[in-house]
Amino acid sequence: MNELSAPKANLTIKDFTSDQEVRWCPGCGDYAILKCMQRTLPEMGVTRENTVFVSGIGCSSRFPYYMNTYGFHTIHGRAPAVATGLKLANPELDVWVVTGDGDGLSIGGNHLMHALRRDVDLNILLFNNKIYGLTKGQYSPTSDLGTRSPSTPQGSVDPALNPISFALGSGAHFVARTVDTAQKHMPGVFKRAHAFKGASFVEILQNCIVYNDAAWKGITEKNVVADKQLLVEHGEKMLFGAERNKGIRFNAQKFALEVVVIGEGGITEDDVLTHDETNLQLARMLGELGGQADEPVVMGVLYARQAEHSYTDAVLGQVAERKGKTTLKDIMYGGQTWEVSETITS
Amino acid sequence: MNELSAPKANLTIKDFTSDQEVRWCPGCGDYAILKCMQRTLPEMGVTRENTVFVSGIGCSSRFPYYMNTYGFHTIHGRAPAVATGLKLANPELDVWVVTGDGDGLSIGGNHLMHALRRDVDLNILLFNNKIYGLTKGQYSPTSDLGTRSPSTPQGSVDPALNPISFALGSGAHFVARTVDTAQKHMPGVFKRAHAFKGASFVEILQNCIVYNDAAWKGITEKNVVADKQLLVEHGEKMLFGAERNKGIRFNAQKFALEVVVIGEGGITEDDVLTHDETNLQLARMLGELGGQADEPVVMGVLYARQAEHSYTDAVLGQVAERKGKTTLKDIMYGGQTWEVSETITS
Amino acid sequence: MASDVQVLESAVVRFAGDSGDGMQLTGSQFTTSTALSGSDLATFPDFPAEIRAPAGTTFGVSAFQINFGAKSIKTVGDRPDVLVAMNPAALKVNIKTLRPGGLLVVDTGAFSKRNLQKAGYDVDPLSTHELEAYQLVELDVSKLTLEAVKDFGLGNKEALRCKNMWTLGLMLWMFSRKREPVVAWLEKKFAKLPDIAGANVAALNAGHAFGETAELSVHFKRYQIGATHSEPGIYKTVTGSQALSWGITAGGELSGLPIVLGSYPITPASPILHTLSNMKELGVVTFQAEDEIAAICAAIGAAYGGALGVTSSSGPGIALKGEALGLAISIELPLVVINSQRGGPSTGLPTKTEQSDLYQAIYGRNGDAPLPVIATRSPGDCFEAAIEACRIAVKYMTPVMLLTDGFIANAAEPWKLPDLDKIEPFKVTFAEAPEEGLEFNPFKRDEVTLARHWPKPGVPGTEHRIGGIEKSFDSGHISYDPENHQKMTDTRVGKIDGIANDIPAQGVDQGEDSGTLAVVGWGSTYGPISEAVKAGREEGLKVSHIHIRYLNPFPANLGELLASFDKVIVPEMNTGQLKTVLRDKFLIDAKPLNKVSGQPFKIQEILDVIHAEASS
Amino acid sequence: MASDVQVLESAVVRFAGDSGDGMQLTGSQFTTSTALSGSDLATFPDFPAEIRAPAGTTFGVSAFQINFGAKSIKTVGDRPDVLVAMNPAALKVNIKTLRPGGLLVVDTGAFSKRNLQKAGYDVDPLSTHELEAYQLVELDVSKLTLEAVKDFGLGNKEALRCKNMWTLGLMLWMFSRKREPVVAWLEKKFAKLPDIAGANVAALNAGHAFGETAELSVHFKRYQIGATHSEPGIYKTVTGSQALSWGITAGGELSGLPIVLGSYPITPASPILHTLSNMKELGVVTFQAEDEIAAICAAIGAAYGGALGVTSSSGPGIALKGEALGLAISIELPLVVINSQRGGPSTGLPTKTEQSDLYQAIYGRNGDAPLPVIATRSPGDCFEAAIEACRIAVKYMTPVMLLTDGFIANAAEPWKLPDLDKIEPFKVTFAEAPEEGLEFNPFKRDEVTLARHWPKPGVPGTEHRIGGIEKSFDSGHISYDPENHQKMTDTRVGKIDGIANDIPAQGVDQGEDSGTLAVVGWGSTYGPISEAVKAGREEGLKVSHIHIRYLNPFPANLGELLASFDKVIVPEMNTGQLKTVLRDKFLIDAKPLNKVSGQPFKIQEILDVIHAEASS
Ligand SMILES: Cc1ncc(C[n+]2csc(CCOP(=O)(O)OP(=O)(O)O)c2C)c(N)n1
Ligand SMILES: Cc1ncc(C[n+]2csc(CCOP(=O)(O)OP(=O)(O)O)c2C)c(N)n1
Ligand code: SF4
Ligand code: SF4
Ligand SMILES: [Mg+2]
Ligand SMILES: [Mg+2]
Repeated sequence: MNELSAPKANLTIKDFTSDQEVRWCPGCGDYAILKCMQRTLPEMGVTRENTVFVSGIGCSSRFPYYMNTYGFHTIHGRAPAVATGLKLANPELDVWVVTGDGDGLSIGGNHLMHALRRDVDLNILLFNNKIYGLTKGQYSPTSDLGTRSPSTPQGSVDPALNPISFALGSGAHFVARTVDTAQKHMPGVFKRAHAFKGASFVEILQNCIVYNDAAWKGITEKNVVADKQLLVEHGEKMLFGAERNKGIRFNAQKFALEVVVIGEGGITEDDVLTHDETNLQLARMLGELGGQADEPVVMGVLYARQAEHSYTDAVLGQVAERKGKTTLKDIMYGGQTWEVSETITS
Repeated sequence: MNELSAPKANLTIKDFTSDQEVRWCPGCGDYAILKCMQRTLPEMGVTRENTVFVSGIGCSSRFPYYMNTYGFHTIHGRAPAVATGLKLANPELDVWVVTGDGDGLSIGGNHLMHALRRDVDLNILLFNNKIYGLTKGQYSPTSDLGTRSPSTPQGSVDPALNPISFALGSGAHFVARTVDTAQKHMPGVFKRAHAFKGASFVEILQNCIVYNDAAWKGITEKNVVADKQLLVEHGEKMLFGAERNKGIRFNAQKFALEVVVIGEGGITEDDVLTHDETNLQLARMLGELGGQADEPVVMGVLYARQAEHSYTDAVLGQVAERKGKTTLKDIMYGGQTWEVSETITS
Repeated sequence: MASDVQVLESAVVRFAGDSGDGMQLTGSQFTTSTALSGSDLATFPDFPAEIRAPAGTTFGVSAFQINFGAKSIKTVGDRPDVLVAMNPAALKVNIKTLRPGGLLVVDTGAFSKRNLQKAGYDVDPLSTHELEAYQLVELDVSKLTLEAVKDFGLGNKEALRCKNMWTLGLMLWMFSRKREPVVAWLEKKFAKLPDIAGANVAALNAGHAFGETAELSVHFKRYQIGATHSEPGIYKTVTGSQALSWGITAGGELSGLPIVLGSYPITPASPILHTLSNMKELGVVTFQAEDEIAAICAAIGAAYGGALGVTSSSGPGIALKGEALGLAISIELPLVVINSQRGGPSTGLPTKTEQSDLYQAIYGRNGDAPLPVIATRSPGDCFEAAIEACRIAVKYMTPVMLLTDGFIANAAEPWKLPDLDKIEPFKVTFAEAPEEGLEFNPFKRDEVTLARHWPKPGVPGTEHRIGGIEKSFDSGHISYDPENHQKMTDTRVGKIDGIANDIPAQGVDQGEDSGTLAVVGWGSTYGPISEAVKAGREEGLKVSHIHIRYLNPFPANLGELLASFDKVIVPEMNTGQLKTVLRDKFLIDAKPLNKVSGQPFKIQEILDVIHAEASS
Repeated sequence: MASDVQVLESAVVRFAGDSGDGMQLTGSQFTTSTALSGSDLATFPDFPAEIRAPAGTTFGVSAFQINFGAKSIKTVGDRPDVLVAMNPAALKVNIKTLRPGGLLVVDTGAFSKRNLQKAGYDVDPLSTHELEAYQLVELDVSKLTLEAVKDFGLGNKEALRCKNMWTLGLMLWMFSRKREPVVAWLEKKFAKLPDIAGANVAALNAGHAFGETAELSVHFKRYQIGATHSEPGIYKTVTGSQALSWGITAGGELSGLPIVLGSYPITPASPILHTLSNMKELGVVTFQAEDEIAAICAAIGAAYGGALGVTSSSGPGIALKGEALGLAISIELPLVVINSQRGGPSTGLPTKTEQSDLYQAIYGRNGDAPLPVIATRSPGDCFEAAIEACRIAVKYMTPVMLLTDGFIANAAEPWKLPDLDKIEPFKVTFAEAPEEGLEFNPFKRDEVTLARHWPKPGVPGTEHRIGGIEKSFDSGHISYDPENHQKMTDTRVGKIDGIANDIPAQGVDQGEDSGTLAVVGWGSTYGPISEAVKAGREEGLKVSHIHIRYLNPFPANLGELLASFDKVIVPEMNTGQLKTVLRDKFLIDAKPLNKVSGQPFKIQEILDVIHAEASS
């Protein structure tokens, strides 16, 4: 596996930048994610030739064109399936899947679900701008209730899907979240996703400046970041706020997480939960925080449970176990055969 | 809506039984579910003409043929989408969707997800026999890891999906579970699903006697039922076991549910959780019980959160709000037009 | 110096600029003003594929072409007479199309070194001989605009946004069009931003005044293009997507059925979803599904429930609908499937036009699965074609494929609004319960049309179960019987074939109904073929134009009609798909003329072949 | 009384019983024994659609037909000479097929009142005149079996399960076949259940002994059917699914590529998935995907990664793959797409055979999206056809559609095993890094084949980005350029058309290569057409048989060949699909002969038309 090979110290951001002119709208959040990826890959010590970006269709799915690695811009929603086949053909490759909220959760929801369930060793990045960018602004499955768009002029009426809840409900083994504005946070998440053997799912909150500007404003504007984003680390107390005096506690009465302020109502740091990224139930609750005014949106690795074998390992392990034990000739010429030695007549 | 109309006291099981010969294998669990449905519908006071069964493809999906109501045996995996359209055309109908673990969770996972997310007013029954019956026994997304089948002769290597977790991760508003052998329990679940306005999802554990016999043996055999099935009721303590001395408790240390025995280690009934079907976090944990040897599989309504409007109500509400406010003629003849009164030459 | 006004029969103007320059708005406002003055016209918006490509690059160029005249206009014109280029990239991409000797207006203010570089110019083309073939007019539109709007206190960026109105003003002056409709539109659009409105109007007026007063080269003439001979009536400029959506809504009213559209966004079909989503006043229900499969399945479900199910998409999305379409054919439910075609295969060229989905429409399903196929030929024609699709769908209980394309969808033409009250309704009645004691057969058929009746859930007595497995001809129950399958297959084929008798006989659009050469087309090639045949006939060539709307089944007389020509050529924006069907059905030596470049045919391209074939 | 042995040239036997009666096993064991004795043969397993329909009902009837002879056997025979009916339902469903005068063996033990009722008999047909036309032999097989196995201590139900072996024993006796292979097979199968093995062998022997000793009607003769003229070699009975799976595996070895199959279960394609899932010894990777779209996409992903991607399905599943197939065509990656056809449209008749997916194969995608189409004609032929599909896929960097059908998939025939070492390999080499400083172009093409080269991730220097958007001919980058799209479209078409020069010239299967009448077929109609033409020629009629394996492109000489016949008829199990392609391509008046009943053609049906056409 690549993460084990010695880092190619000589590769830089330039090596991972293709010669194609980037064609997103000026100001699109995709630029920041792209740059971050181009910058972080050299730090992971990977090679260009062993890295493949597979995507569906959408603005986000144009990503592979800009990476100077192998890249495959497939069809709408099917990238996880294509990537699964690619891994079965060559498990040595580092395969990244880039998808959008429309590509990955609308038309492609089923493939995403099954790639996660199977735990195929892929790094899946879902750019969530809560809108269909490429087709000019229709609402998506993650759009807020009431979103006015060309196809919902009176406002959308279907509840938004939470990508994290969906991923965990699908059996994902690795789930993380970051945001396009978090240039410092994102690299760490990419590295964790890459290092994880199995399907790593990363939701990246991303701003579509043209069709859904400000979708994430409420948590990304400078003055609210500290109060609106909770960066979790395994084994650490879940504290946030400009003064790091707010924390997450489990309220057994309500059977739900809640925000507490240290020092208020007798709350001490001991009441605050420590993040355990191996706990599925906790991960789900964390993934859903942010709905109430006082709740932060949780960033970082929410859940990571390394399985013994990833799907591709297991499939290819079964093949390896048997491979070469017989020949096609033996199969074909085995069993009940008979020989005609000369032409006979009855 | 039908549940509000006066019960048609004169309808009986016979009225809901079609004249088609039932063509499942003798001993198939589908028979029990069918009978239960035919028996329970009259108790709901519904009419034959306002009831529609929509299904995909699979043994389970043959269900509609045997119901003397409207029935539509569509194509593999697409029943939720067809049913959604049907409800948009006529929201007055009682629409039941019958699907299987292959139909609903393999090829049809995306449609199921979105029907649940949208909260379309459908009653969705997923017959989970953990196998593809109709196509002769290949493993399915709910098959246990290691399942040997014609397509996995060395045993399957992908983890099984939990339909309840998937449904809740998809944003389902109503989730319940029952089993083909529970003739007494099933009617109540059907009634609750029917009464719920929105998408009600019911997993029915079902035995495929031919290709996966005994898939549920561990929880359905007479002598284990009491210990292996926990029937939950909203507002009631979650107790089970032949002596009803076992219960479910939340272990805050492990951040997980666990089984306790009343009287052992100082446990009293007070330690046992009371079921709250409106709590999403609890529902998820309950849905996943059964993995450990001492854990029961939870039956009943795990989760029910009635939304203000179901999806179809909301969509059709928007239409109703505007309907008739203009005519096609006004639209077409409005805006910038000009008149040519006689033929003119330049 | 005031220019003299020259009368022209028609002119082609192309506006080109950066995506951010508002060229589509300029074009459509020019169109409105032109339409209101009574000229006939055709337009071609030529978008870039990217939402907003980086400013100044060639792939960010957006163009809008309009052909207008005092005569019947059927194409957007082979080559523009006037090209307005708002920056170097727009010049680079579009200059090839300008007719030699044509007028080229450039905004020198945008010809900065940076912009030249971005467009891939090493040297400024304005400083070389490379534009010699054209009448070049260099204007610093940027500067002129800034001056014109300086009183409104806008920032530089906002002020420059008015450049397009300045250009529009100049063009309105040049072609003697009225400014009033544009002013009215601006005032409405920016009602809440009076400064912006004022600045735009000021820029518009300044451009116009510039034409009136400025000292321009002698080439810079003023033109007058008169109104066309039109039938009396109320006219409106419509795009194909609009007219098609209205046609579907009319189909709902004429059949007495609610419309339920299931759709998933895709270029260039999305505008139909958008338009219909805004027609709730007429009871239209739209459903943005999770994908194209769900979209058609929801439409099928709606049809099962007694509504008129409609689904719209483009090639790749239609490919996904193939399996479900087979279901609709098998269970015989009405459905209108709209394919707004684009360049293929696969993702292909989403914003370019093509008519390469005819094979898919006629043949693209498993099993013997025939369905009617109808094609629109121009924006206005979409209305009638859509109504026909609805009529045939409900009368024959069948899905109907309605083909249009990206060109028709986005293009606009002046259209005489139909008298809605004069369109024959085709009210639907649903199946009735059988007499007491008799079994209800959902597959009872009309003896003439062979259509089955349409049971509707909610009605007591017509309860039934159907699905995609073969059904007994006699009862509708599942049947694996060999003879029954043969009979049902034959019936399904016979039902569709029979529609040939229920559609207008094939006419000849221009020319005699027999002779040397027939040029046969379908869909949006109508315009260029029509003009090419007209030109050929004016030259005295014996050539006729036959345009086929009904592609499956063909009108009953088509075979005979085609057989009476010595030669048949079939221009298509594909590799020869209608040609295949014609040759199969009629065994005539139909010759393909194919163009697969994502661009409409030029009249000349067809005329060249007419020359070759009609004279050889 | 010992029967006299009569020598026959061929015979058709049909075993019919309840699904639970083990008729498929009986049939396949009879087949093995017959094959081992050197007769040629063809079989037709005729399953019910239900997994296990309620015992005794007509829709639960399972049958197995075998035609075997001392001559070349190409069909399963129009009408059985012998029918074994294990219960009333089996009698009811199958009696129509028995040739008048044929031998009818019934198990009277199963003719209980209940069973008669379930089969829909009001009166016992054995007690009426309705079976007069046949030689009826009534045996209480149930009772005889119980007696035969009574020493093994089985329960009644288990004991009765041996009925089929009793019947098989009788039939083996009747046709002078050996019991040894069956005994060997039983002993292996029930190695761990010696009682069951013993009982089955005892039943088999008892049935055989009954033939030898019993007092039967004079009609009850013993027959001898000799071995056929066969080329020397090692023979084996194979089903189409087996041979096809081996062919794919061979394709992998010949190309030097690992096989990655992406598939989703569907009747009748599933056996290919099952067989290949059991070939991990040869490095075959199989992936049961979540649906057909994921299946083909995974195969495409594998091809992108440098493996030989394969996907298998049946009509409805192939419909779902259409969009992704367009991607494979657009990015020009090799792929083998197997369609095991079944009755359509929609779900149709999953267990019945049809060849109605040819339109879908050739035309069923959006855009101009050509691909090669190859069809198998018989079980054994699948091997070679699959290898050809692999060869063309990798050589031309294209998806190839390989058509087979439910009949071929399940039928068995004796097949001369090929010498694997003699098959020409077609080793693949991947693209190499360009020279230092040059840009890598993933779309660099071979000048002759027009195939692009195949870059493989993992190789330094061939990194590249591609997708379904149109690509520049020169660089492989995204290109919206009109001329480039035309060029790429022409190249894609030209590449596929060029394959015509790389496949064998079309031969004539029987008869002259010009003349009055050619009967042209493809796929599994091979057998009945062959026999019908043979019969016609034996009658002296001037008729030739042309069988087309390569359906797109056609062999280069096909047009000329067909043109040299006065008449061409095309028997197809669809409504005339090959006919369309032939008429389009060659403008010949190919006449369809269609059968769409889910059943193979009978020889007589084709012969009738030959009579009519060859003599008129
Ligand atoms: C089969 C198919 N259906 C529809 C489309 C049109 N389409 C392209 S991208 C897209 C949605 C993109 O949304 P998302 O994945 O959120 O990407 P974004 O542009 O927002 O990054 C749609 C509907 C398509 N290309 N193919
Ligand atoms: C498009 C398509 N793909 C595949 C099939 C074949 N198929 C029919 S049912 C089925 C799986 C059924 O499994 P499940 O939904 O679990 O139903 P069960 O038979 O177990 O009740 C499959 C793969 C089909 N009919 N259509
Ligand atoms: S449309 Fe939105 S998501 Fe797409 S490139 Fe523009 S800003 Fe980015
Ligand atoms: S195969 Fe299984 S699920 Fe299907 S009818 Fe038989 S027992 Fe039931
Ligand atoms: Mg998006
Ligand atoms: Mg199942």
